[in-house]
Formats: sequence, structure tokens, C-alpha cells
Amino acid sequence: MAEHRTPTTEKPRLARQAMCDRLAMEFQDGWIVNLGVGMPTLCSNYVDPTKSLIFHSENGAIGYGPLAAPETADRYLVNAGGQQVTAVPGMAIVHHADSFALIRKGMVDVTVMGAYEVAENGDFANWRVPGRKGGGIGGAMDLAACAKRVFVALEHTTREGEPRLLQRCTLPITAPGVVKLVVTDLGLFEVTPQGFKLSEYAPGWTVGEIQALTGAKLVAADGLREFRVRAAR
Amino acid sequence: MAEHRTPTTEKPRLARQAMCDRLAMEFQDGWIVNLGVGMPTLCSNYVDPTKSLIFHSENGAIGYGPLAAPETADRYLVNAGGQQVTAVPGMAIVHHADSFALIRKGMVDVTVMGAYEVAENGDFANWRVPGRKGGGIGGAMDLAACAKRVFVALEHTTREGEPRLLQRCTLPITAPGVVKLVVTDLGLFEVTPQGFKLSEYAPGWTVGEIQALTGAKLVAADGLREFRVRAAR
Amino acid sequence: MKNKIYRTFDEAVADIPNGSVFMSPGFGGVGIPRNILAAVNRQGAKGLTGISNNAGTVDAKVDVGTLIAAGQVKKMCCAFTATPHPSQVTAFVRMYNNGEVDAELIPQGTLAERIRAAGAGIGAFYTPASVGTELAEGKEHREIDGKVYVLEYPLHADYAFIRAWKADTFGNLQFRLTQRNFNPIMAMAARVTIVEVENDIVPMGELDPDQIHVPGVYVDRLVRIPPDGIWD
Amino acid sequence: MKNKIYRTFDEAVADIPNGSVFMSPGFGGVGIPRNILAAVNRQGAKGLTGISNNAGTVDAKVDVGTLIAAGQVKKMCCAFTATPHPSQVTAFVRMYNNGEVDAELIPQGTLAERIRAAGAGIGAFYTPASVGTELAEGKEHREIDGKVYVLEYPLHADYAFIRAWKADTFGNLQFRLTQRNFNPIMAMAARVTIVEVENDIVPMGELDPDQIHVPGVYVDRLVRIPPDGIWD
Repeated sequence: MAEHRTPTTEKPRLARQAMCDRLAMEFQDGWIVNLGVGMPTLCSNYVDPTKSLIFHSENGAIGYGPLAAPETADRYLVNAGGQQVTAVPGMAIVHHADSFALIRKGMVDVTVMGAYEVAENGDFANWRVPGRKGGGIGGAMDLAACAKRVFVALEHTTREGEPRLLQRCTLPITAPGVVKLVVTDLGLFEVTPQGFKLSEYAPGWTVGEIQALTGAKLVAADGLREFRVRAAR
Repeated sequence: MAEHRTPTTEKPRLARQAMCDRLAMEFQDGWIVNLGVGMPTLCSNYVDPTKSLIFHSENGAIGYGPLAAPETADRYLVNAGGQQVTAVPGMAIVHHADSFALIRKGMVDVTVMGAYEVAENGDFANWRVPGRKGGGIGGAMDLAACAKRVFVALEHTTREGEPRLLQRCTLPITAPGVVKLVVTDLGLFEVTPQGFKLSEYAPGWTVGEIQALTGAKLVAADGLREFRVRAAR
Repeated sequence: MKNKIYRTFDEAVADIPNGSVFMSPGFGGVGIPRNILAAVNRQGAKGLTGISNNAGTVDAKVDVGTLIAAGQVKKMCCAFTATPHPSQVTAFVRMYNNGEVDAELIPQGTLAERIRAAGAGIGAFYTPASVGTELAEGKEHREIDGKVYVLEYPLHADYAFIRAWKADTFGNLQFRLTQRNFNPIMAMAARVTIVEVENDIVPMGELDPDQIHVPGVYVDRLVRIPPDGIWD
Repeated sequence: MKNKIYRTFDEAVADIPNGSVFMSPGFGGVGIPRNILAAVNRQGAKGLTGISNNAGTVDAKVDVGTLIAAGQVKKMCCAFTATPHPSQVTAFVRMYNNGEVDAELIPQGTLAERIRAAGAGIGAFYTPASVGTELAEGKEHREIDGKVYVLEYPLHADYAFIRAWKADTFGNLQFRLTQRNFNPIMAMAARVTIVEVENDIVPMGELDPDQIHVPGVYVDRLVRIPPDGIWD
């Protein structure tokens, strides 16, 4: 895969918060949203007052609020990452089997997950790396198989500069063919029957430059445009 | 089956309450008890202060009390027969799926049911009669298949004098081979590998007389004795 | 967020099309969504399939039997397709005997678990209930750890009609005592869940999050039972 | 009726034999039965199989990892057999890599449902989770209504170790917020359920029957956490 190894570019890439903001802009009013541990939790920092979202976590909190301030945090209320969150009016707590009953019924409108790799066929891999025994599945397989939409947020390339957007995953996958939308630090990509469709690019980057760092053929969307970032609040 | 049709005897048979008292005497301290609709509910009238029983009903009441007096009845609390019962301290309410989860896990120590027929192999039939379309299963099949013990209370003969204790059931069965103990208005019968074992007979009745009204061979128990009735309280 | 509160039962059931599958809870006369059933009866949808513990009782109260008697129901899935005594002839029994309504007889625990499976995204499950009986005939059997089970499938529904004790505006629900029965599992199983509420619908935040029997995400429409509604 | 209240954790776990299967709840550091696990650690039972969301964390607190580090566990059934970052090397990870402890990796929802199935007398069930992945290899697949599922079996246990917020003397339990997590389904699944309680164990009748998260019939042993117990 030496052809993917590109000279280090000095161009700035998108910040993690900007990436997650962009995904959160896609959330619709009333959606039940499940955010994976790590980068995806940043999606909850994007607040659009015209939309009410219902945050669901695997451990049975339905309709919880933002991260709690340390001084007022309740240690009995944590999200899927074990972070202390706030109770908001209307929240309900269920046990773990009921929480996944909700997931399997297909009630989660969107789940946002991190990943090591995403493939143009919608496969993605986020639970096992080569050379390491075991893995961390958590609730990712249940969510990926059952949520209405799977969004993935990940760095466009590995630390070694290898692409993470591929024709086919090389790692064991989490679910086949489920990813609908991908954000990386280089842009926004829809997963379509034609493969990855680049719809928004990081400021200053060209399609060719992004393609050079991608392990699958990119299609430029009709309305291809610069990456949209959060409006000032 | 004309051989079973016997001349009408003038001898008194056991009262329904006496029959149910006798079964209830077998209940042990701490048992979870499920009483079927109709005659079996009379078992709850037998109170032994040395034993605490936990009454369970299919509709999710765990640990309810005796029938409620009309003037204090709470119309939100009913047993499996729809009768208003009393709340006792320690009661818990669950939904229907959790109520049957408890049943299927095998936590019900004894279920007492009425029946049309019981067979010497432990089969019994209580949900469908010939000539009538459909039937009423309720929770009987779940309870019969899963309870630790199935006790049956029924009249020894039909209105026409035909036996209800048979070699094999003629009606569609509720569960195969599950009945352990049977009480009729003529005595108490254990279901054993050798068939019905008569352990207690109604006062004034002989083994021969009871056998004549039974559709299977009776075995007399070693300790065969007169039917035990409730001690005066 | 979408307003879930409807002013009348008639508005809450107005769009139910012919041929819908509905779930209707209740057991021993308690927890029956009588106001919603009465509205569906007025609304007149036909060719309905009902999922319920029984197919109506002999009393004069509104229940599933009201829809059956009105010819709105083509099939019932229930644990009782005959009344306890032959003398009790309900509309269902009469019509079932005449072949005017179809029925699937299901052991009560299997009925509850099939409803739960629909609400839990389970494709099918193995239960020991009914093994060795007429009702297991033709069903797939499997021996697991020395015990025989039959395979049962989820019961899906378009609508659940629910009777609740308390609710908030988001649809979080609480039930009182054995009113609970099939209500939570049906509320979680259906595609559209319509609830009649016995007490004032309170603002979000007034119900303890630890004490919710049905999370509001499962609830689509709420109607407060008016003073002249059906209370029993 | 049998007294369920034990004076000390050591008494409550004294009879756990070598080779037992135990369930241990907790998620995100909340709802973990740390006092019971500490007592099992002191008690010294060996060759245990653990069912838990994870196999211990890197913090110094008592959890399943305490038993693993002590060599008491031969196998874990859990949703995490690696830590999120390679830099986090728990006792489990080190011993698992060395082949000193075995593990079965289970998607979290399947784990929860397999526990629930054990508590609900379900022989097996079909779930869509893991279909098309390495974890479904060798498992029975079935297409139902156009969707593919894998067959999963119940996870039974001898003991459940439970952390509750409130309890009465009969063992009715309540949990607070996300402390609930795996606690109720594990309490209902095991053969013997042992509970550590954060508040005074109240007389029967003090907990609202409509607000019980685990009915007392599932609970065998209760220990009030003493002031010098493990509170976090």
C-alpha cells in the first residue's frame, strides 16, 4: 500500500470538535441518539436550540443531559463512557436488557461511533486490532446492526499515514454494510452504492489531495463544498 | 366405559374446601404458590401460621394476600381470576412478561389447577372440551410445564358418573407427565411410576368403591389412611 | 419536539386504517384501554387483528369484544378462545363458532413473551410451554440441555392501546398495581402507542426517572381521560 | 420464612465452592458489588467463571479484576477482553495474553439478553447482533422475515453479586439511576443472589410495590454495607 503513503502535508486538518459538530448538524428534532465512547461524545457539545435530541446510553439512561460539572456531578448517573452526566427532565432509567431491547427494536435514530477502518461497502471495524488478543466490543455490534443510521467519526489516516477509508476492511468488522455517513479530519463522506461520496472537504484541501490519502475511489458529490463548521453562538 | 358407571351412592363426598385444605397442607414454608382460577383459589383459605407462603398470580402480583373485603377492596389489585385481593407487606408488582419469566425459570414451587381429566402418567387436561370450539389456556400451559410441582384438584367423576382419573387423557392435554398430587372428592392420590397411589380416602369410602369410580388401576399406599381435614382453628 | 398530547380519543385514533394490527392489554378487568377502544369502535376501522389476553368478556363494559361485536375484527391472538363456562356466550364465541372471526390460541406466557420479543428485536425464541400438547404440533422443536422447547416468533403490531395511571408530557408512564399487566410490553412492542391516562398529564421532570414503567420514547399519543370518560 | 439478612459479607459468601459461575454487574464504575467481591477474594474460591460487562479496570478499586489478579478466575464472559488503549494493562489482559485465563467475548446486548434469557427460562433466542462478523462464525444462523439472526443461548450462573440502593427484609430491591445497569437481570438469573445494600434494610411494606426493581423472591442473602465498607 506504499502508494498511499504521502508526504507529510503541512495543511491543517479539521479539529475533532468540528468533525463531531458536522455530524451533529445532521441530527433531526426528536431523534434518539447514541454516542460511542471517545470522540463521538463530542457530538453532544453541538447544541441546536431548534432541535430536541434524546440521548440514549447502553447502560439504560434514556434522555440524559450534558456532562456534569464536577461540583454538581451525581456519581450514580454515567453515560456509556462512564462519564458523569446530568439528569434532564423526562429522563427514564431502564436495566441493561431493556436498554438493548430498545436498540434491537431499531429505535435508535443514529449511533455515532469511532472506528479503525471504514469500507466503501459500508463495513466498518472498531473492536479489534491486529497483534492484540481480544477486543472491546461493548454495545457496538448491537448498535451497528440495529440503529436506523450509523455515522462514523475517525481520523482520515493512521499515525503512519495509511488510509482508514478503504475498499474493504482489513480488520474484523463490527457490522457489514451499515455505515451511512463518515466524517474524518479531511471531510464528510456519504457511503453510497457508488462508494464514498465526498460531499464536504476540509478548508484548503483538494479532492485530489484527499483521494491520495484514501484507500478507495472517491466520488465527488454534485454539491461538493467546503466543510461546514458550527455557526458562532 | 360402561363398567365405570356405578349406581348412585348416597355416601357423602369431600367438600371442595376440604379438598383444597388438604393440598394446602402440603405447602411448605417459603413456597411460591400459584393458584388456578376456580376451585384452587380455595387453597388460600387454609392458613397455617407456621408457614409463610408467597402467592403469585400470572398478572404480576408477587406476594399478595387474601381476598379483599368489598368495602376495602382496591380495584387495581386482582388475582389471576380477576378477584380483588389485598396487598400484604413485601408485595411486588411486575409486568406480564416478567411474571411469566418467573414461571418459566421454575420459581413457582407449586401450582394448583383444576382439570377435566388426569392420567396415571401425570398428563392432565384442563383447557378444551370436546364439541366446543376453542379453549381457555390462560397461563396453564406455562405453569404446568415449568412449576416445580403441579397439584390438581377435581371432582372424582363427571356429572354423568364417568371417571376423571384415567389411564390416558381423552381430551387435549395441558402438559405431559407433570402432575404429582391429585385431590378429588373421594381422596388424595399421588402420581407415581406405578400409577395413581391412593394415600387418603374420603371418610366412609373403601378402596374398592373408589377404584370402581376410577378409570385406572389404583395402588393403595403403604400408609393408606382416612382423609385428613383441617384442624379446628 | 413533537407534541404528543391529543385533545380527544377520536383525534388520537382517527388515522387507524382498515387491516391494522392492534394490541390491547388488560387482565381481570383492570388496565383495559376502554376509552381508546370505544373511540376505535366509533371510528369504524375494519379488518383489524387483535392481540389481547382474552377476546372480550360477558359484561357490558367496553373492551376488545366491543370491536368484535361490531364486526371490526377479523382475527384475535389470545389465551382464551372459549369462555370458562359454556353458558357465557360472548360476541367473540358466537362469531368464532360461526366462522365470522378467526383466532390463534396462545398460552399466556408465550403470548407475553412474543409481545416482549417484538419490543426487544428478538427474531424468535424457544419456550418450554406447550411442549407435548396439541398447540405445539407443527412447530419446530429443539432439545437444549436435555429439555425440549418449541420455537415461537414475535407478535408485531401497528398500534398499542394503553391505559396508564400517570404520565408526563413526554409519555413516560406509570401503572398502579395489577393495572400494569400487559401494558408495558405492549407499549414497547407496537409501532404507534396510544395511551389513555387516568391522572393529569404532568410536565417532564415530575416523574422520578427511577420509577418509570414505560419510557416516553415508546409513546406517541397521550389523551387525558375526561371526567365523563370511561373510568371502569 | 427464612431470614435473608447476613451480618457480614464473609458469612454471605462463605459457602461459595470452587468452580462456581458468578455474575457481577456494574458499568462505568457504578453498581459494582465491591464489598461482595472483596469478600469472595478473602474467601479464596478458585476456578471461578465470571459473567460481567468487563474484566476489571485499571483503577485500584475492588472489582472482578481483583479476583482475576488473585488467580481465582479461570474464565470470563464479557463484552471487553481488551482495554480501550494498549497502554492500559489490567491483570486480566496480562493473564489472558499469557493464557492463564480464558475468555468469551460477547456483544453487550447479547450478553444482557443471554442473562435475561437465563432468568426467564428461555431456551435460546435469535438476535441480529454480530451477524456478518467474526463473532457469529460457527453459530447457527436463521433468516426470519427477511432479516438474518444468530442463535444465542442463556448464560446461567450459580451466584449473582448485586449492589442495591435500597432493600427490604424480604429482598425487594431498588437501584438509583444508572447503578441499575446489569443488576436486575443478574439478580433474576442466578441460582443464589447475594446483595450488598447501601441503605438500611427496611421492614417489608416500606417499599412501594409498584416501584420494585427486583422482587424479593429472587434474592437470597442481604448484607447492609457497614460504615467502613467499600462505598465507591
